[in-house]
Amino acid sequence: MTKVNIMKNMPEKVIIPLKQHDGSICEPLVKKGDMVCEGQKIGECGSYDSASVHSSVSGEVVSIEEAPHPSGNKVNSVVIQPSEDAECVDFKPKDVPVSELANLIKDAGIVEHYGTPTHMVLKPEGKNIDTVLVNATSSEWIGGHYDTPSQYSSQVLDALKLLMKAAGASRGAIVLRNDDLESISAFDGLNFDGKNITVAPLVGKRKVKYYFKDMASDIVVVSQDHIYGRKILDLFTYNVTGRKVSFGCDPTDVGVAICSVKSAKALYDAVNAGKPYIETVVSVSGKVKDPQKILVRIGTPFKDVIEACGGYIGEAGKLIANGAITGVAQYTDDVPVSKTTTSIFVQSVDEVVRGESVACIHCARCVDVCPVNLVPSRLTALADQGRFDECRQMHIMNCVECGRCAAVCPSKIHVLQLIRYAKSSIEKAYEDFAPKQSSTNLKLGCCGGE
Amino acid sequence: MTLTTLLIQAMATLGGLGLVIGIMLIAASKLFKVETNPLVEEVVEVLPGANCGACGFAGCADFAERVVNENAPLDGCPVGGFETVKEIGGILGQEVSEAEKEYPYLRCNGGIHCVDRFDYVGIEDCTAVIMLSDGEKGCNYGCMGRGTCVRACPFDAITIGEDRLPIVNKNLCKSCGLCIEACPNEVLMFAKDSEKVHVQCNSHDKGKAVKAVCEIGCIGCKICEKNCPEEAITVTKFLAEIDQDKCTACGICVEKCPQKCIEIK
Amino acid sequence: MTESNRDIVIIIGKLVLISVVASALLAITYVPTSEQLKKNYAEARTATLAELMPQAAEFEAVYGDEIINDEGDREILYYRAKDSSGNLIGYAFFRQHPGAQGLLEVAGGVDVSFNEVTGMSVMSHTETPGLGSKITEPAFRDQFKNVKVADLSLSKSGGAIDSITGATISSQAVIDALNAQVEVIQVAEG
Amino acid sequence: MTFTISAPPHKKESITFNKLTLAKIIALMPVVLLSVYLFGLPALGIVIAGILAAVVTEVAIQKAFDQKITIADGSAVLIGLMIAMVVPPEVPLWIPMIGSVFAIGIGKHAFGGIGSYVFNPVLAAWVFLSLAWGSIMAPASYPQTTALSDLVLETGAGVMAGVSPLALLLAGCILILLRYVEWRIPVSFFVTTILLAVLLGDSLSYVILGVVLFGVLFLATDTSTSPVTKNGRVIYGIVCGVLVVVYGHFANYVDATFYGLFLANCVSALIDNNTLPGSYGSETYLQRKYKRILSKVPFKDRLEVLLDD
Amino acid sequence: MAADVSLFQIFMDGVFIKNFLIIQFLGLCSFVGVTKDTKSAAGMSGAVIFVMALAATVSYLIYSFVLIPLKLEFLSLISFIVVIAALVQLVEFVVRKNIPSLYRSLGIYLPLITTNCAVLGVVLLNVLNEYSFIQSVVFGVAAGIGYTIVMLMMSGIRERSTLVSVPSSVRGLPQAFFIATMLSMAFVNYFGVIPL
Amino acid sequence: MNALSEFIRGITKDNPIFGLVLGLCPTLAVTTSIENAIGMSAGTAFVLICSNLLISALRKQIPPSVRLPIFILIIATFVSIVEMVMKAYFPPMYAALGVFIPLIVVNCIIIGRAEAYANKNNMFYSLIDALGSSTGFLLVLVLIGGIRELLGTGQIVTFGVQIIQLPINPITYMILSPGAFLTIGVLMAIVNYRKAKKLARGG
Ligand SMILES: Cc1cc2nc3c(=O)[nH]c(=O)nc-3n(C[C@H](O)[C@H](O)[C@H](O)COP(=O)(O)O)c2cc1C
Ligand SMILES: Cc1cc2nc3c(=O)[nH]c(=O)nc-3n(C[C@H](O)[C@H](O)[C@H](O)COP(=O)(O)O)c2cc1C
Ligand SMILES: Cc1cc2nc3c(=O)[nH]c(=O)nc-3n(C[C@H](O)[C@H](O)[C@H](O)COP(=O)(O)O)c2cc1C
Ligand SMILES: Cc1cc2nc3c(=O)[nH]c(=O)nc-3n(C[C@@H](O)[C@H](O)[C@H](O)CO)c2cc1C
Ligand code: SF4
Ligand code: SF4
Ligand code: SF4
Ligand code: SF4
Ligand code: FES
Repeated sequence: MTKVNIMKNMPEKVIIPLKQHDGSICEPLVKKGDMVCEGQKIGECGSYDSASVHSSVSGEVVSIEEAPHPSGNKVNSVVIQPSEDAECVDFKPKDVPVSELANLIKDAGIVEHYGTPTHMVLKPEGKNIDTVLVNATSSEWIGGHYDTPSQYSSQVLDALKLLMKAAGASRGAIVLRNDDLESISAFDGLNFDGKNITVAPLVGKRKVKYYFKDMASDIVVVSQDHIYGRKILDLFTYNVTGRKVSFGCDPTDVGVAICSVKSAKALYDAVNAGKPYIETVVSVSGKVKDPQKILVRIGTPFKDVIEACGGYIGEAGKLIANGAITGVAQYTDDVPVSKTTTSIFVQSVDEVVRGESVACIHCARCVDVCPVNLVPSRLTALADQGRFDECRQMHIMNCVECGRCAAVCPSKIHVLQLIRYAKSSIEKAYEDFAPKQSSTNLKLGCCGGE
Repeated sequence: MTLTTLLIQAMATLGGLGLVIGIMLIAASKLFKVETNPLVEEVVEVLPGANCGACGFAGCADFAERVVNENAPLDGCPVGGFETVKEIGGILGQEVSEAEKEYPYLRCNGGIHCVDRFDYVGIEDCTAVIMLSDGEKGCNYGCMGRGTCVRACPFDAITIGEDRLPIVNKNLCKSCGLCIEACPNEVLMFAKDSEKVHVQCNSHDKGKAVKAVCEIGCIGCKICEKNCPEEAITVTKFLAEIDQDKCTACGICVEKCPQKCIEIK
Repeated sequence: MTESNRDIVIIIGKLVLISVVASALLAITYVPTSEQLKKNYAEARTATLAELMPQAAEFEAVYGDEIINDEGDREILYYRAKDSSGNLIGYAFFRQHPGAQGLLEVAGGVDVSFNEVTGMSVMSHTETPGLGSKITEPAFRDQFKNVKVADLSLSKSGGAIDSITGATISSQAVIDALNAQVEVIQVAEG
Repeated sequence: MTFTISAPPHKKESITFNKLTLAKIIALMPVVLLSVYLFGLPALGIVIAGILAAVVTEVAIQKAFDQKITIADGSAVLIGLMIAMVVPPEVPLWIPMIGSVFAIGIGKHAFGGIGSYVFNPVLAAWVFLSLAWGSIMAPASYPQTTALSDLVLETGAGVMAGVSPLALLLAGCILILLRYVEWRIPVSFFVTTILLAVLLGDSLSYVILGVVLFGVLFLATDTSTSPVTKNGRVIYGIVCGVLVVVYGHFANYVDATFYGLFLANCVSALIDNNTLPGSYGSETYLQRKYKRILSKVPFKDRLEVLLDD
Repeated sequence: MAADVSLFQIFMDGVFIKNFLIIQFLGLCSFVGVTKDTKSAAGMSGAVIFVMALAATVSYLIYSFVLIPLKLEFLSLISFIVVIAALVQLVEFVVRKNIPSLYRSLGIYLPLITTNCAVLGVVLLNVLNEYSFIQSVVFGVAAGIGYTIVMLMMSGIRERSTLVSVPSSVRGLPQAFFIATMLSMAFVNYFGVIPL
Repeated sequence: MNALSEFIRGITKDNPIFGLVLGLCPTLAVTTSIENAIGMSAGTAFVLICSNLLISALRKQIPPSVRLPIFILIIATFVSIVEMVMKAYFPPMYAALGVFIPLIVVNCIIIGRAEAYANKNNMFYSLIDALGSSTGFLLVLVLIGGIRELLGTGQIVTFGVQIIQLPINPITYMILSPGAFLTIGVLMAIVNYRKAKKLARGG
């Protein structure tokens, strides 16, 4: 297990975006010149689809302005200059009743790595959650904050219980990756709640429901192949539970809440240490002198993080938040680490992919690699011509944005970019009347095509 | 066989055939009657048939139906031009008068004069660039020059020029406005040929911010506003706007503008 | 369509009227033209026969048993060609045969000993213009002048006739027609 | 420091179209060399004439229509080379040249160039030449692969593409393993042809003629003219196989390859349009049937998991 | 002579060897007009098969039982075309009433089957070849199937072609003709090889 | 409306083949040689002129609901008459054209012009329209026929006179059906290209 370093140097200033989640932007609770403490709430929004924002350092608010955000767009942010003289509060464990857990989560500003505030996932308005899944299949989040695998496994299980409590769900599962033997061995044989845990593989039609029954337990640990992509929630839900999510819906519509290890840990800390979500583990890789996993304060600019990792090697050509396959390229290294930042990847100028795209040669390599049976080449052509309705009928909304199609294309077509273009246009067009009824019979991402 | 018998037989045969067919067709037309408005079909006839949707309806036939049955405006089809409007008017018995033709006008002269914040690799499309980050150009209001409008135009009327700004070929443009709709930054607008003077900038940023990213952007200095003898110019939110009804195309503002961002055609 | 019954009658009446007028016109045209056609047909046949066997002075029709029209005429199987002194110098015939696109009608002549074909002529055909239609052209037809019956096959199969490029089917059809009819006559004449 | 911005993914495989064509050209080289050995210098002349005409046509057309000149991608060279390989080596030089002009001008650019054409330009050119000058295009001999040595060097081959089945097979297999060439089409093609040939009583040696291998590995797998869906490619291979065997059974397998694959090109788009995959996770027809049968099985408690929820 | 032509041969002739669209050039207007998408092409083809079979039947009856006995063969052209016109108009009425979507997509082309050379072609060829009743009907259906096959191929290719870049001056009709060139090349020699 | 411009329109803008895209079947089927092209155009022109005149004359009498059958009746009558008369009295000409005459019935140009023009205009203009369309049809047919004959046979022989001979190996392909499609495809692409150029220049 890779060791997580803690970033020691205090950054010159931290930039805390007032919106680090999908939903409404927070109103600043401070103004220029105010002194703030570490952990102090500095932004809040009354509406349910929002998560509070806290200061990650003690210091002085130097400005509240539109600043770069790792999502690519500029967002209203609080810029704080750390200073020694600000007094600090100690965090105290909180004893909260179950009914208050969701509010605690919102208040602690816990957000899933994919952007949705965690309380929205656990307690969606008007929906019931019966199963909570902790997704530990993505390498970046495993082991963050924990010193040993055993500590990690029991804490995650505790966190899962908390999540289930918060959601009012009866069942929960931790989903590991088949090739992450370290974690598997950490869970295997673990005694939890008087039961021995066995890590069970998800194969074929043997979904998690089978293991709940087979092991006569409400909490199971399962493992599956690594799937990746930005929009894997629906696919993940289907692969793990067999439930299909229809167009315009999300897993909560079929009673499934998906949390990351990271938010599970944050909830654990919020309850057991009273600590809001102010620091996160970021794995820094690529062309930096000392690639590592590093615990940083939210709001730390990328350049300070990279500095802490020894700085760039040579001239950097591309700075990517969240990984080389699905991440967002940044145009400046002044962007801050936000709650949804999991990694920073640096490419040198020569490594930047700039293949000029030529016409699609219908080689079908993209078709062969697509994990959700799409025909990316055709979707691309349709998207390029603005024929979004036909894209929709070809299940474009199923795309998990894994980028494999674009990676293998010999014509260097910007396949994924075009697909996302079409998806965003379709979403815009359907915003107003998305069919929000939930059903387990609907096909995964079935978008009215049939 | 004599000519007479042949004649009679032939006439009887074909006449009988005609009779049978006539009766059959009339019967069928009664049996399978479908109500159609002949006016609609006439209007469809005169429409250009491009089915481009510029009228805002689902194709030419739909537009025709709306014009006839739901009083949609006669000049709803921008593609057909005045000829079509006149013909529709003729069919529906309405008087029409010709409006002056409008063409898309680009309110930005940035192009290569405006700095790029980064180096973009991806599909040639302004909306796509904006999806990735707020846009490639230093100015968030200006033209991206990635040609979303070019792709939107069904008549191939727009090309991107040397200076990375779109050029509209007025011979090909049918004033359908699809490009204007498509532009993510709303820098295109309709302008009549008779409107001679235009501000070539769309930036509402403060003067300093404009100067930092663009050599020729409007900085909102109000010199033009003060100098215009017709009081046709107002500067709102750091951007000059010309009231075309008042403008006499005297050209004074063009001369006075320190940034040279007012154009006279 | 909101015609009253009266309108319907008028419409049908007009339809019938036009049909009747049209058929009358056609019938009136048909009678003289069909006469002329028969004449042309006979003339064309005579001319072709004469061309195939220039030495012959008279062609004696050999009738089959089948009755082909109301007047009780019987079908003509072939002609015996006789010179001015009445000697039998050969046989001439017309033969229909399927070509590449439709029926061909081929005329041919053969000498008394069934040794040589005297010539060939295509009376009618519906072959592809530019391809099969070349069977009417002299370049193809002239190959059949005085060709041995034994050599009556395509050069591909060792015969004396070069087929038309791209129209082997038509070329073969002409040859087949001649061969078949020569055989028929041979059998009939013993 | 100016950063680059692009949509994900930020890492891509290094494969390019140019590499694909280059690999195919290299893969064909052994066969070209063997045929020069077999047919002598005229074969070399044909190759040069074909390639030259293809490249010149490509440049001329792209100049005339203000397009980017793309001879560097090797597609014109590959087309010219393949045309040289499918005409008999004893034809006059203008035959491959006109073939190349037709292939590039009509077969490729009239349909929109790389990726847009629906009919393989090489096949189109071969059919054109055969229809235009049938007698010139008839090969001097049709191969009769009988001995094992014929697989290495087929002396009876009438065209260059047929001189060495083994060299073609090796080249094709390497390309398939490198994933430069699609595997579904050749596999389903060979399964089909072998089954059909056995059924019709044709000698199996015809199925592995050099020309047939060339056709299947290099022409049928032309990406632009074959379906992109997975099922579509399997079906396409079967269609190719059936069409080649039918013609080959009645005539010969050399012409059959070209005519059959060309005819298969005509239905490729139709196959493609009708085999678009359904939504991920939706049941196929067979799965539904399977489920219904299972639900009738009495001892289904252990099988139940397969039924999902 | 027609009696010795096997039904299989007539069928193959109609479907492939003498394919109406791309070998005989009959019915081209709908070929280039209604093949932009597979649905319309299939609908049009269905209508054509139906009309062809019907026309072959009716025209045979009229020809053998009215025109020949009365020696009015010279009226064959005019009576055939009138009968076809009436049939098509009937089909049009029915389709317009019952399948409006199909009617809309076939647009002007449905009435145009009337003068679709292909339908008249079937009838005239039946007479020319002296086909018997059963042969006539088989030929009519075969011609319709041949028409359908080519229409489907064409529409599949044209549908796919909308996804790729085609030079603007080739887009539309010229492209349709280029595709037709290739289809025709593929058909012209292939099926002749099958012995009938 | 001016007679000359109506006439020219039939050759250029409303050219039956390139403008209206009507009557493709005979265009492709008979253009294996210039001779056939001329013959077909002549037959078509005769029927087109006669039917346009007659339909224009009768246009007020023709009930709209049975318009089509009546047009067809009229056209078929003319075609049959032409066929019979020619067969009987001009056998050599019939020999050259015979095959194509019945095809005229279904030539979309005739019914198309009847419907689009003669049914709405007076006899004089209908005549001019028929003349214009016929001329346009003739020119295109001769062009296509010329190209196909020259390339396909290596020479052009019209009414027994050899006009030109090329020192090439005849391209049989051009005589076959694909050659017809190819020729018209290339010609149409050229026409489109020129149209687009003209439009962009503001013509
Ligand atoms: C697929 C195909 C099969 C052929 N089969 C034969 C054949 O079996 N016998 C033959 O003599 N020629 C055959 N040929 C050659 C053609 O018939 C060739 O066009 C002909 O020999 C030249 O035409 P011509 O003799 O009419 O000038 C074949 C050609 C092709 C394309
Ligand atoms: C449109 C078309 C028309 C044809 N017309 C004829 C024809 O009139 N006569 C004929 O013999 N073959 C005709 N054929 C058949 C081909 O020419 C056939 O391939 C040829 O006869 C084969 O012989 P070859 O290649 O050996 O010369 C036609 C084929 C097509 C496609
Ligand atoms: C007959 C056969 C041949 C195969 N050949 C190859 C091959 O050449 N290259 C390869 O990568 N995989 C080959 N495979 C394996 C397939 O790649 C494998 O089944 C496929 O990747 C499964 O995933 P897919 O169906 O999603 O593509 C072959 C499989 C079969 C049955
Ligand atoms: C009544 C009638 C009217 C026609 N009018 C047109 C027309 O306006 N435009 C057109 O493109 N084709 C027209 N045609 C041509 C049409 O016949 C079609 O292209 C062919 O009949 C198909 O074989 C018309 C045909 C008929 C029967
Ligand atoms: S379309 Fe591309 S990005 Fe989307 S799931 Fe398929 S391979 Fe991944
Ligand atoms: S990988 Fe690229 S070239 Fe190949 S089919 Fe997909 S989009 Fe087209
Ligand atoms: S005008 Fe608008 S759409 Fe056109 S290039 Fe500029 S920003 Fe893009
Ligand atoms: S330039 Fe704009 S307004 Fe003009 S035709 Fe094109 S899209 Fe329409
Ligand atoms: S002329 Fe139009 S279909 Fe034949």
